[in-house]
Amino acid sequence: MEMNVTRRTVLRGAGSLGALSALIAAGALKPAAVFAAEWNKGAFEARDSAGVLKSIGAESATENNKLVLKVPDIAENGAVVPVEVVSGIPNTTSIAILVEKNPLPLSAYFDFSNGALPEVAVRLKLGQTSLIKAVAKADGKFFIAQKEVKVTVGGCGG
Amino acid sequence: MKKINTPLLAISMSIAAVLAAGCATQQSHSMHQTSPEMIQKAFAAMKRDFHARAIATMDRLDTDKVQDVCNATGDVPPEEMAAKLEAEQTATLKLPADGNYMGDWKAGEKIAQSGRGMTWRDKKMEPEKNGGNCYNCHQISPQEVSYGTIGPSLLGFGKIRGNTAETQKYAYSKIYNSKAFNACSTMPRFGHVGALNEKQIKDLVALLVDPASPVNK
Amino acid sequence: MKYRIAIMAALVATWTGPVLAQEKDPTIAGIEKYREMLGDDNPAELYEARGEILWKKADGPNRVSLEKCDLGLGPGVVKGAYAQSPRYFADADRVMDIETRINWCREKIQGFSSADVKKKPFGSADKPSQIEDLLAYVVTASKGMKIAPPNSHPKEKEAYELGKALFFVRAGPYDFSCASCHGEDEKRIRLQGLPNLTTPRDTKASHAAWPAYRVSTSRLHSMQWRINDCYRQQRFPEPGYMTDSVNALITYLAVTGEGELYKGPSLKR
Amino acid sequence: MSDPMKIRAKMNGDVAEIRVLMGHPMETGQRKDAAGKPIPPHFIQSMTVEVGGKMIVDGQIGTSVSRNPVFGFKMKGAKSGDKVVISWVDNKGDKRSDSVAIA
Repeated sequence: MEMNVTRRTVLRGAGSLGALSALIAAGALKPAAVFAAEWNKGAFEARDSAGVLKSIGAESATENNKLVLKVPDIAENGAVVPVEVVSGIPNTTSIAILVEKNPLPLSAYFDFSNGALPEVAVRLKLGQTSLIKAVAKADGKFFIAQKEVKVTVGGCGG
Repeated sequence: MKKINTPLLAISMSIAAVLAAGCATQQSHSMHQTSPEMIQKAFAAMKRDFHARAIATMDRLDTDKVQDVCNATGDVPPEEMAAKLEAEQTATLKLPADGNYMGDWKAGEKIAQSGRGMTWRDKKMEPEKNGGNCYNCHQISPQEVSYGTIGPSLLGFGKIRGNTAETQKYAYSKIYNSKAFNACSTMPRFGHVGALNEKQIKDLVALLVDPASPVNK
Repeated sequence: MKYRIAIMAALVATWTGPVLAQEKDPTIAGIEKYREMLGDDNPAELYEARGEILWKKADGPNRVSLEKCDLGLGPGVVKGAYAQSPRYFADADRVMDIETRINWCREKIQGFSSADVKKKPFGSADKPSQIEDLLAYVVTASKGMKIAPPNSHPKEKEAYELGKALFFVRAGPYDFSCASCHGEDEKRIRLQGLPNLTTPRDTKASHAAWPAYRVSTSRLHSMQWRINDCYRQQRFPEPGYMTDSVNALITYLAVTGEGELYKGPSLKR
Repeated sequence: MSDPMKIRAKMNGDVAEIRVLMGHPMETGQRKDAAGKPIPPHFIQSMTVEVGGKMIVDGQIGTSVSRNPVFGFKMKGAKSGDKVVISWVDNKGDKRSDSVAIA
């Protein structure tokens, strides 16, 4: 929690930033170091889905049809694949999105609070045809949904 | 070229129109004919405004007879003229000396997938590195859903025609020089211009004709 | 001919299936869903924002902004100028597309050299070019306005005719013309639909969508680039940037596509 | 210098819809340049959305998010005129904050 407050302050880039800037300038804190503690390095650097799920505590996630993952079945280009996740599971507080076949599968992890609906739209890179997995956390339990997106060859290829 | 037999042209155009109406795969370009004067102006403009880059040299704007006739007739040459052109192009066919037309369909699939080669981004003429651009225009293997529709579907090519020496020779010849069969075909003359070599064309023939190829499954 | 008819008959036979199936082709339906989900959020807006700053910035050897640039509707008028391009400019005595005209202003007003503006007009994802930023700003100011190139001055008509001729002439090792890919309805390369640019229907939709941000290259592409890259794929020598040939083709497309409301810059594959 | 974000925020009934477009290369670290040298990773790691002074979304981001990222969120309890502040920080410590009022 302590770390979280610090990070939010820095993110806002105003107000009480002064003290922290001084620390950074003095070399006591490198910006990356400040956020690395908060950014879940273990989860984002895990090389497979199982590793990611373990890092976020979701290895026993169960399927639930109230967790809706909306993806195109086929993408014209893997560089931008629109993905939407909507959780209808009561008390959902977090959503994570994974691209199984990417070298680093965890794409994003969101915590929702203060009236935010547990849903998000993002655009992801897919190196190849892959399963997309959405994980939701509600009341301390984890739920999972997955769908495949087929990445096609596009353009003349010259 | 400037003196086109009008009645003949009209007839061939109406034939083409009938075919176009009945068949989505006919190369039925919109009936368009550029005047000799405008063709001349277009080439003069390109020769003034374009420049050589890497292997894409200015002599690529020097047209051959096929291009001249197709340009002058809006891709619908009078039948006699088309037949003459096709005969001339047939005479340029270089078929494999060993009489064998079939290569490896798996290698053929890779060539069919690739659209590489012959552009100003390519430093050298290296047919062995070139692709056939096939999927850009044709449906081929059922597994590849990303295929173009400028050319006809080739799904089941060998199955429909049979794996005969004649089918193999036809496929080889068509890839080598499409204009031997249809004077103003949209398809490039891959062998004729040296974009693909003998081995590559054989591999493509195998992709189309070999009973083991997914095309014929 | 007999032979061709025979082949044609065979093709009709083999095509009955796929043609019927095409109406509900799951691949095409999937691609449509992909495009729909992609939505409207377009990184071209980032170009536009940079372009606006650049347009108003005192720049070049002369340290002046482009705010007095005449894009065809009078000095300083940006709104709607793109929708009424290409057009003939008496001061340059030639037909210019909007990109050519912006660069003309950069030369004549800001004092950049001709070599400067032609140096690297097509940027990369990491390094967008200044002209692409400026272009995004200028074209966005025509959003929702009717595409109406004047096509009345003799040189405008001449450019249209030349562009049309250029569109159809076949040359190069692959015997291609622009019409080889853009001459028929409902065709595609791979899964990308090919507008038939010989008819108003498709040309309207197509022309009203350029320039476009492509997600596959992560950058904004101009019409100058579009023509350039088509010729690369046609295996032709390279058309010179902003030359009369390229501007003639753009004129042909704009006139063929006139009457549509401008919707660009769009988001493409 | 990073591009300003494009933020759209509007009320749809009692739900505020917020969409943001960020200018960022989102370099994965997996690619190589023309000379074959690996291109170092450069990507947004954290982002937050605040509405009316309260954090509603606290996000952590990885390299699989596309170049020039786009995110869409929704919330209840906001009203037209509320200030939306979106901020990001990347792995090199570069950061940016932009704001808009809900339409």
